[in-house]
Formats: sequence, structure tokens, C-alpha cells
Amino acid sequence: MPLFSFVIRRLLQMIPTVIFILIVTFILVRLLPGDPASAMLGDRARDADVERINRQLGLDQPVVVQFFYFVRRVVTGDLGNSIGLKVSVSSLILQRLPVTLMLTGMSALIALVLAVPLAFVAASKRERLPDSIIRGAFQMGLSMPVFYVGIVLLTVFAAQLKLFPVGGYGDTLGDRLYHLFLPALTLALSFAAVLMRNLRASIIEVMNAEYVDFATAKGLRSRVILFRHILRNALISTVTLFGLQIGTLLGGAVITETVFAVPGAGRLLIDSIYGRDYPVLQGLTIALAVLVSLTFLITDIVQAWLDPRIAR
Amino acid sequence: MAMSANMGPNGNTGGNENAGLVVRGLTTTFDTPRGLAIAAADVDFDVAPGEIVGLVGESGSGKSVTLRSIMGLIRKPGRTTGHVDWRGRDLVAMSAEELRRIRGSEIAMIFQEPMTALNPVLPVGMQIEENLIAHTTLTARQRRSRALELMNIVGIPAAERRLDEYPHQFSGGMRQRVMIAIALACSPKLLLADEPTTALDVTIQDQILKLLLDLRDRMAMSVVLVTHDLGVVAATCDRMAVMYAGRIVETGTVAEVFARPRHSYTRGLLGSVPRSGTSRTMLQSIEGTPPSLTNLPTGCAFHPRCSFATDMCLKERPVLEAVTSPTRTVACFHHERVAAAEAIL
Amino acid sequence: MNATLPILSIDGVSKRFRGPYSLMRRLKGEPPLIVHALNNVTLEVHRGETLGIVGESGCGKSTLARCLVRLHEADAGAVRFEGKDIALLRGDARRAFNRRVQMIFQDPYGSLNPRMTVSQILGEALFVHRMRSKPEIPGRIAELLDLVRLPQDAAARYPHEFSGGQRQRIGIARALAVEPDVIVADELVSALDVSVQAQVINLLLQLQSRLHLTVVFVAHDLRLVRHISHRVAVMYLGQVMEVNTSEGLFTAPRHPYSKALLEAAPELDPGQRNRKVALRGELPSPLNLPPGCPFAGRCPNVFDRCRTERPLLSPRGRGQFAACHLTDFGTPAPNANDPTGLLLP
Amino acid sequence: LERGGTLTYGRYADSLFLDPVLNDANVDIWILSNLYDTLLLPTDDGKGVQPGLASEYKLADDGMNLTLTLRDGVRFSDGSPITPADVAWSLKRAAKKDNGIWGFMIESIDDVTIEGDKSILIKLKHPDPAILAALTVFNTAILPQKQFEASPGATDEEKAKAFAEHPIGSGPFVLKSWDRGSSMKLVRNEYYWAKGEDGQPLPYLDGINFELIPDDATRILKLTSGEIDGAEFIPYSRVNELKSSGNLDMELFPSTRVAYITLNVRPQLGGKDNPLSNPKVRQAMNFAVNKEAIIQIVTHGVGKPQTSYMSTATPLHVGDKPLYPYDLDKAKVLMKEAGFEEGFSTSILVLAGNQDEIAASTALQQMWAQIGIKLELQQVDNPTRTQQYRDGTFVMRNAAWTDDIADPNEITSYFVYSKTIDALHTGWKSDEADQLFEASQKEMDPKKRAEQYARMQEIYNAEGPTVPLYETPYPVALSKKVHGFLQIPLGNNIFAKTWKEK
Amino acid sequence: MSAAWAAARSAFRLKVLPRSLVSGGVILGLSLVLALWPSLLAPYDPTAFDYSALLAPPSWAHPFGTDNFGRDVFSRVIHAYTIDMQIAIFATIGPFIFGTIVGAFVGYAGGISEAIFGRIVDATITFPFLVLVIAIVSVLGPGLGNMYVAVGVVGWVFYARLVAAEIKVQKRLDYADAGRVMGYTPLRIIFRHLLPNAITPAIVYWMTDMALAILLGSSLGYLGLGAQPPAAEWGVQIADGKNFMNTAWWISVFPGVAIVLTGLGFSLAGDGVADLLRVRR
Ligand SMILES: Nc1ncnc2c1ncn2[C@@H]1O[C@H](COP(=O)(O)OP(=O)(O)OP(=O)(O)O)[C@@H](O)[C@H]1O
Ligand SMILES: Nc1ncnc2c1ncn2[C@@H]1O[C@H](COP(=O)(O)OP(=O)(O)OP(=O)(O)O)[C@@H](O)[C@H]1O
Ligand SMILES: [Mg+2]
Ligand SMILES: [Mg+2]
Repeated sequence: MPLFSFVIRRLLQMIPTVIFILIVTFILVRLLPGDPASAMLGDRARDADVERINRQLGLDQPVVVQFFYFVRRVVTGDLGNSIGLKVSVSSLILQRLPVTLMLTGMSALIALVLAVPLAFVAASKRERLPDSIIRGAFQMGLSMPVFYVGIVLLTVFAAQLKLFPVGGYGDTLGDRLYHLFLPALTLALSFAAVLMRNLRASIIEVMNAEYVDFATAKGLRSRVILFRHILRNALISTVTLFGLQIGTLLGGAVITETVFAVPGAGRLLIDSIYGRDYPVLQGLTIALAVLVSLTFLITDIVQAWLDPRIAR
Repeated sequence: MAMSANMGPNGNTGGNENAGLVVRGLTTTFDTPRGLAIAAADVDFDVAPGEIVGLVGESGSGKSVTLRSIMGLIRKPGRTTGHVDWRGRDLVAMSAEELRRIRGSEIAMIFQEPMTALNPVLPVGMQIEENLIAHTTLTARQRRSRALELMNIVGIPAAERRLDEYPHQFSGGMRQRVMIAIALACSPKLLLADEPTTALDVTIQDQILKLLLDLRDRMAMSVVLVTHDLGVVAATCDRMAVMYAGRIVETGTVAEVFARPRHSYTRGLLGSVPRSGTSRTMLQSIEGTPPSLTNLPTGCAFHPRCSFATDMCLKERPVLEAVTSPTRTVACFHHERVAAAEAIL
Repeated sequence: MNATLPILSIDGVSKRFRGPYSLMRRLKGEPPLIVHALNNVTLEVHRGETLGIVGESGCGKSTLARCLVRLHEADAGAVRFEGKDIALLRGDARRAFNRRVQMIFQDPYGSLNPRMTVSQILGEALFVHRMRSKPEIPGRIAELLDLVRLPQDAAARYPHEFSGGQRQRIGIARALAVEPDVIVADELVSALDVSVQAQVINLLLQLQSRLHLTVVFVAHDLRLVRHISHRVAVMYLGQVMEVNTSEGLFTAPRHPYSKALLEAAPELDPGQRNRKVALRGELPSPLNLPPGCPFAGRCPNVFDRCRTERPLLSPRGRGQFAACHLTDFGTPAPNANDPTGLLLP
Repeated sequence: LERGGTLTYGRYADSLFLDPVLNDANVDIWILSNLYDTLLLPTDDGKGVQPGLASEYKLADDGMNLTLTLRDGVRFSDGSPITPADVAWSLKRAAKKDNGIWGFMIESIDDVTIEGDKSILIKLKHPDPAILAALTVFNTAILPQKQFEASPGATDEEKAKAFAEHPIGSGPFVLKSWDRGSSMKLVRNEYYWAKGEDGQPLPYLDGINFELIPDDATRILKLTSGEIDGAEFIPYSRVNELKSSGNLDMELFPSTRVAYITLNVRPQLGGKDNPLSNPKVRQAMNFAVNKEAIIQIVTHGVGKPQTSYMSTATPLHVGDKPLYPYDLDKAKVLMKEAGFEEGFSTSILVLAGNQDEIAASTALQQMWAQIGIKLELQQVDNPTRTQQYRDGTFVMRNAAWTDDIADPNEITSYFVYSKTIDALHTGWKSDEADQLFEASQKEMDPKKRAEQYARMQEIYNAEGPTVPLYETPYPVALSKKVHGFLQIPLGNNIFAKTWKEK
Repeated sequence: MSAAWAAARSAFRLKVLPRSLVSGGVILGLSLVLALWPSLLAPYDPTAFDYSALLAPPSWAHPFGTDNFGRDVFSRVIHAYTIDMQIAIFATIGPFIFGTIVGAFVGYAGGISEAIFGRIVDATITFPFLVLVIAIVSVLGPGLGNMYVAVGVVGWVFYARLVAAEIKVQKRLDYADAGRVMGYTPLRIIFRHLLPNAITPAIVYWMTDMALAILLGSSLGYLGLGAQPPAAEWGVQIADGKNFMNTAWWISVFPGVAIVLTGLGFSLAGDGVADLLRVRR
């Protein structure tokens, strides 16, 4: 029951956030210089063509009116049609978003797999050589531009060693996982670095907590202490960070998807900015906002589950 | 090493079931950025079966460190040397696995802060049963009923329901009881209680202390009770040891020490506590502040604050020696003068 | 009663805090949970006296202290300073009030800004209230340090360079800097070691007589309160249960709760042990107050009326007040039938 | 020659809209000929015309009528026969005013009528020397009228949207599936009319997979690792490297692509006098550009200097010497004559992240600095640049051009003729050139028309509003196993005769 | 003897700064020197072409080789310090100051301002940061100045969040109440008392943020929205060298190393500052 009320409360909180984002996006995209017609038609467009298309798209109306129409449509669940791609925005989102979700999901997983054990090693060998090596390595991951890491990984693991395909997306699920591994790894590196740093700090903190001493005084095996007492508590603060970073991860996906030729939402987003594809941009922003809010919600729930003190 | 005179009631350290706890030359140091901190130095004391020994001293005097050293809970950069003989076996020299078996089963410990010593994310039932899983072969059902039994022993009402609750749902007194229940889970022979009531109200403190006395009687358990409240010692303990700056400066039965303290620090402690009939008069405070462990005064660590101090105290460190009886020890050159000084009150 | 105007009077003050308000409660249309921290508290503080306030943790002592200095605004009732309702003070008047009624806090670690040196801390107080002109400030700081017996080189140091006792003295110096009439000391020494406690208490006693301060001394340590106070108010669950002179309270408490509180405090005399638990149960939650006497659930003398009707604070003679239906509780009468009278030595 | 197999081809961007009339961009245009067929086809050199769906064509002597005869037994990819009605309907749809942006190429068409069961008669408003070339252009592709009109939707545009999801044409391939932004799969059209060398119907391939790989480096990596068989738009910097790699064919297909800088020559710009309006300044700027150096830096030697504003692959191109050979002294003299001895500050719009434009502009910045022109680079995204361009508020911009029709009229109409888009929105205007262009649009005498174009090129090259940089081929890298692929100078990717070794 | 030694050692140790601060400080100090006086080390004009040495591999004349314009990569990497350090500072100082002030007020006032701020935070972290910055830069036009604005529009939120959270903790502490009891004004309490104690996380984050700003600057430079050619900036350089990864790796690798090194400097300094500013109690 407390969890239920917690979820409802959080869902209600999402509404103003999404509306706020909606308005900001709407205004922002309309402030962008250039219009969809020029973006579509390019250099050869004649004025008449441009005007005709803008009229067809209703872009000759005042922004407020456009916003009103837009909101009315969104409320009925219609996100409109893409100006450039000439298909419905919802179908585009349904097609692209899962790809990005899979990509971010995988990279989150990889980041965890990398960060958690190494954070333990670093924390327990604190201020000694293994700690320095691990922190140094992760710091490098954090300091390298994503596009750079991507190209390096591609060159080494795909082109030279031929362990992975060079970008693209597959057809079957397994194939897709295989294709997405390198891009996910690219994204995961900086994410893992942030996680590792945070986790290491909280592990150190938890290791010094009295209840860990108390658990030792109970005569528990060190494995039990590690997993039941240290890890769980250390993860609590990391879970929040994890949720917060999902937004950043989605941002990083924009570049990764381009480098690895992954047909995901990140690239669609950038394309829609460059193509002034307002409906896609707006639709996608809403979808992402809802998605990220949901991620926050989920991490909050996970955190509440890990930490019974939260959901009262 | 200065200890030979003090062998306590169970002077024979040969391995036997009735030996209780014999601590000899227990020293724990920490390597800190400010230098080496000697948190416990050459600590000697004994605890006989069924006995409650009070360990008093002001904050930072090394009481907790002593208890933790006994349990082998000192982590790097700390280091423990000396001997802790438990029923004839030296805990300090023991392998990690052997020590683990003794912890929580034969020797249990209660921590100072019930707030931080319980894992906030595990139900209390689980935290009790954990102990049973580690040291017994009880089935899940048996463990549960043992946990219920323990909750009843320590006086937590509605135990069945409360087993599934989390520490934050308990009040401070209840948490302390849970901690005691965990410590008692495997019927330990020795209970190390580190200020079990400091965080609690007097009425709850009273309840818990009485509970400890009860348990000692019922389970023939020895207790080391760390506190800085002399009232608690007076009301609960059989014998007591006074610590100052990592060292034990005086031991004896509670009655002896209270009646005639032989160390000026003990005397000061007793004098700082207001007593009935002293309304709005100056208290006998110990002037100055406790020394820093990384920068102890030479000679007797207490000499800068001591009104009995002479040149000798500045140069030489007094050792803990038996005075009137083998169990009455004190580390002071002037203990006769202290004892002879006018009674406090 | 003293005929002169009390310097501070607390007149039926109540303070409520909003508790957690879950969506579930909102959806059901239930009001948020209310913590009743103070319920209709009436007290007077006379010029030059020390009023002790005791009670268990969470009974509202700090809330009351904070209401006195207007850190909290009372929900009902009024706090009057020299007859004026402090809630109505604005601007300069409020600043003047703040200057004249000072508070000293419990936590020696938390109550000083760790990023300011002692001279900054004291200087700021002097500067803001224009106690001295700019060039005179350093001299005044030196005086204040002297007053609280801190070395002169303390001025340039940061709080973390001091021990707990010294920090409390800095806190006292800060309060004294603005030359107040009243000092509200909330658990002034509870965080300090016994030996250091005495130093601070002695200082407070000295300062009080030198500067003619009025002191409200909030504490849970009965021995201390008795030692320092002229009069004592005993609180329970946001209510004043008894107001008595210090000696009156300790020799013949007029409320069963006061009596239990006294019994629970361990005696310093090892010869006076008993094994009887003074008071069972714990402080009930202030979230839903019982309709009758708040102490009814734990009171050994409870009878039916206690559960339905809340007793009001009423005079018991000789400056004594108690909130109990047993109006003759604790009367030092030689009536052998009164089971509660036999406690007194 | 081997038949069968599927070719995987890496593209830099995905198509947007597979309707021949309503599309807007090269990403569609250059592959449309694989799905749709036109009455006539461009020759492989991009300069001539050959029969397509029409096996015969005849232009009347007065140039006012064109008769075309449909090839026997031609069918759409769904098996239905192609009728003259389909042809007439398709052409009329393409020529309809405001239907898409390509209609200008066949604006001369007045009416299309069906002549018997094989022939079509196109009536023109005026003689049009480029009409035959226009009938090879994608927008005159023949669509099945019935199927198109049966598509859901009320307007032509809505129907086109639905139809283009599963287009039915008569090109060598049929769209099988399209995963937008990721891949597009084509399979062979069983009904395609043309025959291969072995006498069997084309195409040789069973299918083509277009994979979308926007990142240049990744596209090449995929090619070298053998995951794809071919990749378009190889960056010039990689051409030499790939040429020397053993298992690849680095193809440089001749193209009509020219790269140049467009200068706004309006007398006033942003309220200030515009130095670029002075022809001497423009000439000085031209002379100050070391084209060889730019060709080295930007195209790594792949390109060559322009000899006219139009590429050498464009019909009626004249000129054999590079325009404006590098001559700093002359440039300085011209600047002095123009009154800009001290030089001036100006700026150029660069497409953000486009390495070629950045490199060229950076080089120009350095070169023009020598005649006192301080050039500021402003990277912007495409719509921003297009807007400033169309508004005529830009100062200078990078640009490139490729022809869509095998005739010089398209490029000339945009570059020279002031009534199309103000001569590349520059505000440049030459009355003589305008008259020449209008005349040439109706001139049926090839020789006279050639003369008109020679003169127009002369005028434009001397004082036009552009700084020609270089012309480049289309760099396409293919696996050595791939044969018979062709990208014609107009850009069309021709896969009909492509085959792959097993 | 050993006691004297221990005393000497402890005295020495106390004065010594945190080790990470020293190493981070050295890296950043050097970076700053290079940023201010790049010509100290750079042998060539970073924008000068040399057609005779296009894409030359590292040699004595060109330690890091040359790029496709024949520009000396070493000189460009060094000169890029000027721009990249500028990005690090200018892109973050505004958000740091503004965010800190807003955070201080929001954290102190709580209530409705906190609720509104909470929604702004939600919206900001929900929106992919990079995308928002790209959009804003597209609106304002490319270039460093506008990039600072774009980063600032989004970036202050994170500082404000950190400061607000910390102020909320601090304002409940006794010393804040002590200030109120002394009759100090809220402004004095916020800025004189609470902020100095609440700002540490923001400062530590600032260090990280400066490193992130360089990365973001590079990403935007890579996308053409940051520093404009021919300016030497690491991201621009990496983008320049992207097509030459196989044939002239030195164009992009050395700027990459510079980024990593500077990032390391900021991160170490951040750890060190956290150590240094930790309140000793
Ligand atoms: N892990 C550690 N590292 C460094 N010094 C330590 C460590 N643990 C304890 N100390 C030091 O050892 C000394 C003794 O500490 P201890 O906790 O035993 O005091 P205590 O007598 O239990 O005091 P309290 O009454 O406050 O609990 C203290 O000065 C403390 O600073
Ligand atoms: N700001 C607040 N918000 C909500 N509840 C509060 C607040 N301050 C105090 N309370 C509640 O009011 C009650 C009385 O608290 P108060 O701090 O006055 O007790 P106390 O007697 O001083 O206890 P202690 O001895 O632990 O200091 C408690 O239940 C407490 O939880
Ligand atoms: Mg302790
Ligand atoms: Mg309190």
C-alpha cells in the first residue's frame, strides 16, 4: 500500500514535468532559424514551393494556434505525421525508441557489470595500487569523447579483431544484442566511470558503518557480510545516480547511434532537429520525457525496495 | 610489559571452561595522518564467569577500542597485539575462521548506537536469524520460533508482527532490545556491552540494565559493561576498571572503588557528579582536557590534570599494581595519598 | 508565589507539527497526522532564577525552549517577555528581544559554524547588535574569552580545534556577547564527558551569579537539574506534569511520573541497589494522544478517571503544582495507608 | 558473368519518400530509377538519350509535338501491363503545376494524348530542346494509374504517401521491405523488360540491401571488413588509401558535381555597402584562390579545377583552361583598382560538421587573408543556412551542385537566369544572359543553342557571383567481386547490370 | 628519538595538502600556463599552412606530426589549451554562481519555491542535456559565446540542486538556529553561515563540470557548433582528424590525450578540493 501511494504520487508529479517540457520544446523548435520546408527542399527550393509546403503544414498560423492544435491532437493520442519522412510520428517512435531502449539498457547492464565488482576491488584496496589503476582507467573512460571511444572500439574490435560487426542493427533478437554490444560498451564506459566512483565511495562508507562491524561481531561469513550488508546498502545511493544518469545516457546515444549506424531514437532526434521536423521532435521529446520519468520512478521504486526507510 | 602482579580471580590461564576472559597486554594502535595513535595500551583485566565488570572512562579513553580488540574487530590501519585468552584460547592469535565461530556464539557484543548498528535495510527478524544461521543448525521454523522467544525475553511486545519490521520502525529503546536479542541469540557465555544505555532515557536505561542483570542470573553469562556513567556501574556491576588515555588506571570491586578511589582520575570522576544535598555549589571538576592519543604527555598521562602530581609523575609512568588485594589494582605512585585525601562529598 | 512580574511567562502554549501526510490519507480525505509537541503548557520564569525542565526524550523540552526564543511560533497561547507577547514583536523590538533572550545549544559540534573562527563568531554577534564600536570589538572578544575561561589564542582558531567542553564555552561566550537577561540552555552538557560537564556547570553557576542571569535549564539528567535549578518543571508528552522547587521535587515528588523518573535514575551508591524496574513501557507516540492523562498507560497508580479525563496542573501548596487526579500524591503525611508516601528517606 | 545473390550497399543517408513526383532530395532521386522506369533513359555518359519504356520516339520538325511508342509487353512489377493511359496519366501528374518541385523541367508540356494502343502524343506549349532529356528524369517515371488511385487517401499527396510505402513501378527492382533509418531491401522485378548479356531478363542480382551507415568511417570499416559490398560517398581523404587496398575497387564515376562559393552581390547587405558587389573584388578573390592547393587539401587530389561554372560532364560545356589561374599579384592589383587595397572583413556560412566545407573555407580564409580579406567561418545547420540563403541575407556560403537532367538548362536556370532564384539568391543579374537563356529554352537548332550557352558561360565565368573551386567524381568503393555497377554523372545508381561473384 | 620523529612527521603531514590536490593542481597549473602563454612551448603558428608537409607523421620538426593543412599538430594541441581552458571556466562559472545563489534561496525558503524548482529540475534532467544544448546553440548560432549561454541555461540547475539539498541539511543544524536566535537576518544566515558550509559539493562538482565542459565543447566542436575553424580546439582537432584515423592517427590522438589529461587534472583536483574543504569536526 505505501508503495502504491508512492507510485501514484510520483505519476502525478510527472504531469507538470511533461507539460513543462512540452512547452519548452514547442517554443524552442519554433525559435530555430529555418523552417521545415527549407530543410526539406534544400537549396533549389523556390519561394512558391516553400510557401505552399508551409501552408500545408499549417506553419503559417500563429504559434499559439499551432500549440493549441498540437495539444488537442496529443490529448487524443495523435502525434501527427513526420514532415520529412511522411509517416506517422507514433509509428516512427515505436520503431526507433525500442532500439535506443535496448541500447541504453544494455549499456546500463554493461556499466553495472564493469562498475560493481571493480568498485569493490577499489574500495577494499583503497588508496593502494589496484585502486589507483582502476580509478585511473575509469577516469580515462570518463575523459574521452564518446565519438572518439566509439571509433577506437570499432577499429580495434570490429575491424581489426573482427569480434563484432561494424555497426548496424540486426534482425533477430540475438543478432541485435550482438550488434549493439560495441555501441553499448561505448556508452557504458563513461557511465561505468560515474557509477564506479559513486559506488566506491558508498562502499567505503558502508564498510565503515557500525552495522557492518556488528555483522562481523555476529560471526557471519565474509561473503554474507559483503552481499547482504555491504552491497545492498551501498547500492541505495547508486540507484538514484543510476536513474539520473539515464537521461545522460540517452543524450550519449545520439552520438553513439550515429557512429555505429544504429537506427535509434537518438539519431532520429538529431535528424529531426536538423530537418526541422517539428512533429517528430515534439513527439519524441514527450516520449523521452515520459520514459525518463518512468525510469526515475522505477529507480525510486527499486530504491524504496532496497531501502525500507523511504516508502512510508 | 607490566602485569604479572595482576592475575585477577582466575589467575590460572590454563585452558579450561571456567577460565572466563583473561586480557593481557592488549594494545591497539592506529596509524593516522597525525601519527601513531595508541588507543589501547597494555590493557590487562579478567572477567570471571557470571561476573559483570564495568569499564568506565571518558570519551576517547579507549573503552570501545578495547572491546573491539577483544572481538578482533579492529581494521586496518589499526593493529592489535597482546593476548585475549577466552577459555584458554588466545583470540588474537586465532585464525579468522576460528574467530568467526566464536563471535556471535560464545562471545557476543552490543554496540553503543542502536541506531547505526542495526542494518537499516533488513527486517529485524532476519538480523536475529542471521546469527542462528551462522552458528546453529536450526531449521527455518526453529529459527523463527527462537527469534520470537528472544523478542519475548528482551520484552518486545507483539513480537510476531515486529519480526518483519525494519529498525526504523522501532523506538530507540526497542532497537537496543533488538540488539540485545541478536547478541543473546546463541546464548553467549560472554557479553561485551558497549554503552548499551547511553542513548536511552533513564526509564528505559533502567529497564535495560535490569534486563541485563536478569539475563546474567538466568544464563550464567559474564558481562563487560562499558559506560561513562558511574551511576550505571554502581547500580549494576560487580567489579570495575577505570580507563584513562588508553590505559587501565584502577580496578577493584565497585564498592571498594566507590568508597576509596586510589587514582586521582577516579576520584575526580566521582567528584564531578552532583550528589543530593549539593545544590548550586561548585562541583569538583577535573580541570584541563583529555590528552590527544597521538601526543600523550610523558610519564603518567594524567599528570597535567592531577592535583597530586609530583616530578616523578612527569618522568616515569606508573604501572598497574595490586594494592590491598590481588584484585584491587591501581597505576599511581601516590595512590596512598589519594586514598587518604578527604572523602568526596 | 512571587509577586513580582515574571520575566518570561508561558501561557497555555501549544505547538503542533505536521506529521507525514501520505497520498493514501489524502485520498481518504483524512487530515495529516499531527505531532502534539506541546499541549497547553503554562509556566513562569522569574528574574534571576534557574528553572530546570526535565523529561524523557521527545517530551517537548526542546520545542518549549525553542518557543521561548521564537525559533518556533506557538500555535496557541503566548510567550510573554516582560509582559509583552513575543509573537507580536517586529523589527527592532524583535531584534532587541533576540538580544535579551539567548539560547545555548546541546550539540557542541553542530552549534558553531565550522567555517568561522572564534573571533568571527563573537565579533559578528557584537557587530550585528552594535554592542561595541568597531575598534572596541577585539577588546570585548578578549574579555568574553576570559569570562568563559578560554585562552586568548582561542580567538584565531576554528571550532574543530577545540574539545567539546571548550566549544560549549564558545557557545556560552557567543550568548553572553550580546549581554542577555535570559539564557535558555538546551541540554547544555549532555554531550560532554562527566569530568568536563562539571567544568561547564561550574562556569554557568559562576556567570549566573556574576551577571544576574535568568536561566532556563533544559536537561534529562535529573542529578544535574536538581543541582543547578531553583525550580524544576517535569514534562511528559508535551505537558507539564509537575512544577516544584528543586528540593521539593527530589524529596517528595507530587506526581507518579516524577517519582518513577527519580527511581529509574541509578544511585551513585553501590550499596543502594534494587532490582525493581521503576517504570515499564515507553513514551507513547505524540501522534495520537490518549484522551485522558498522557501518563495513564504507564502509571502504577492509574484508575478509571485517568483514562477519560485529563488532569490539569493545579497547586499543591508551597509553590508546587502537579497535573494528577491523585491530589494528595506524595504529600509528606505520616499516613501509613498511603502506599506512595513511603519512598522518602 | 554470374547471376543471383544479394548485394549489400552502404548508403550515407536514408531515402525519405519514394514518390517520383513529390520527393525532394537526392537520397530519393538517385535510387528511384531502380524502382521506376522512364520512357527514355540517359546514356551511360549522362549526356545522351536512349530508349527506355518507349522503344521509339519522334520529335516533330517544328518541335511542338513528340510521339512515343511503348515497348511491347512491358509490365509493372505486379504483372499488370503498362498502358498508354498509365503513361499519359503519369506525365500529366508530373507536369501539373504545384505538384512537387520538379515540374519546371517539363513545364513545356501542354497536353498528353493517347494515340492508339501503343502510342502517346505529347503536345508542347513551345519548342523545347530539352524535352527528350526531361523524359529521362525521375519525375517522368511511369506509374500504374489504377493501383495508385486505389491507394487510401483523399488527395494526391495522401495517395502518394500510401502508394510509396509499397511502390509499384517497372524498374529492375521492387521494394520488399523498408526499415526507415536502418535498411531498405529490394528484390528483382520478374517483369523487367531489359535483357542482359546472356539474353535473359535483367537484373542479374536477386536483390539489393541498402544499409544506412551515416558515419563515413563506419561505412568504410564495414566495407573493408566485408560486411557490405559497396559504399557510397567515400570521403576524398580516404580515396587514395582505398585505391591501394587489395580487395576493393575504388571507383571514381564521372559526375556533374561542382563545388563553389556563392557570393551575395547585392549592393547593400545588412545596411552596409557590400564589397562583393564589385566584379573586380570577385575576380580578385577568384585569382587569390589557389585551386590546386584546395584540391589537394580538400579532395586529396581527386578533384580537378573547373573550366566553367558547369561541369565538364554537362552537355554544351565549354572551356579547356582552368578558370582564374592562381595569381596573387593580379588579385592584389584588382583589389587596389576596386578600392579595397586595405581589404575588408566578411564571413562565410559553412555546414556544421561538414569536413569538406570546413577544409575549403579554412583554406580560403588563409588565401584571402593575403589580399586583406578577413574571413570569418560560421558553422550553421542546413535549415539555418537555407533560410539565410533564400532570404538573400547571407554573405557567402559553400555550395555544390549536381545536374538532374542531361541538359545544361537546369544548372543555368539556377546559376545564371535571374528569374528562377535570383541567380543562386545572389542578386546577380545580367540582362544579356537572361535573354540568351530564354532564347535557348526554345532554340531547336543545336548549333545555335551551343553558341548561346558558350556566351552565357563566358559572361558568367567572367563576373558571376561564384568562386568555382573544383569538380569531383562520385567516389564509390566496391568489393572486387562486384561488377557492372554504374553511377551516371547525374548521380543515379544503376544496379540493373550489376552482378556479384560468388 | 622516535617520538621526536613522529612529532615532526605529524606536523609536516598536517601542513601537506591532499595528494590528489597536488597532482591535480600541478596538471591544471601547467594547463593554465599553457593556456595563457601557449607560445612558450608551441614552435609554430597553429593556423599556418605548410603545403609541403601535408599529413606528415611525427618527426623532430613536428613532434606530433602535421594535419591535412600541414599545420603543426603539436602547436595546435598547445594553443588549444587557451580555448579549452576558457571553455572549462567560462561555460561553468556562470552556472556555478547563479545556481549557487538560486539553490541557496530555494533550499532556505523551501515550500512553494522548492516545489517549482523541483519541477524545473525534473524537466532538465529528463531532457537529454546534449540535445537541449544543440537546440539552443542552433537557435543562437554557433560559436563559443553562445555555447556558454546554452550550457548555462541548463547547467545552473545542477548546481542549484546540489546547493539547495545541502542548504536544507545545514539550515536544520544548530548553528543556523543559533544565528536566528542571535537575531541575524536571513540573508546573513544564508550567505555568511549556511553557504560556506553548503557549497563544498558544488565546488567539487564544479571541478568535474569543468572537465565535462571541455568534453561537451569538444562534442559541439565535433558537430561544428563550438569553436570555429581555424581555431585550435581539441574537439575540432579530433573531428578534423576523424577521416585520417587510419592514415594519420596523430591528428586526432594527441588532442585526445590532451583531453584525457586535462580531465584527469580536474578530477584529481576535485577529489583534492573535497578533501581540503571537508569540515573537520
Ligand atoms: N579507526 C580508527 N582510526 C583512528 N583512530 C581511532 C579509530 N578508532 C578509534 N580511534 C581512536 O581511539 C581512541 C579511543 O576510542 P574509543 O572509541 O575506544 O573511545 P571510547 O572510550 O569508546 O569513547 P566513547 O565514550 O566516546 O565511546 C579515540 O581517540 C579514537 O579517536
Ligand atoms: N520540526 C519538527 N517537525 C516535526 N516534528 C517535530 C519537530 N520538532 C520536534 N518534533 C516532534 O515533537 C516532539 C517533541 O520534540 P522535542 O525535540 O521538543 O523533544 P525533547 O524533549 O527535546 O527530546 P530530546 O530529549 O530527544 O531532545 C517529538 O515527538 C518530535 O518528534
Ligand atoms: Mg565508545
Ligand atoms: Mg531536545
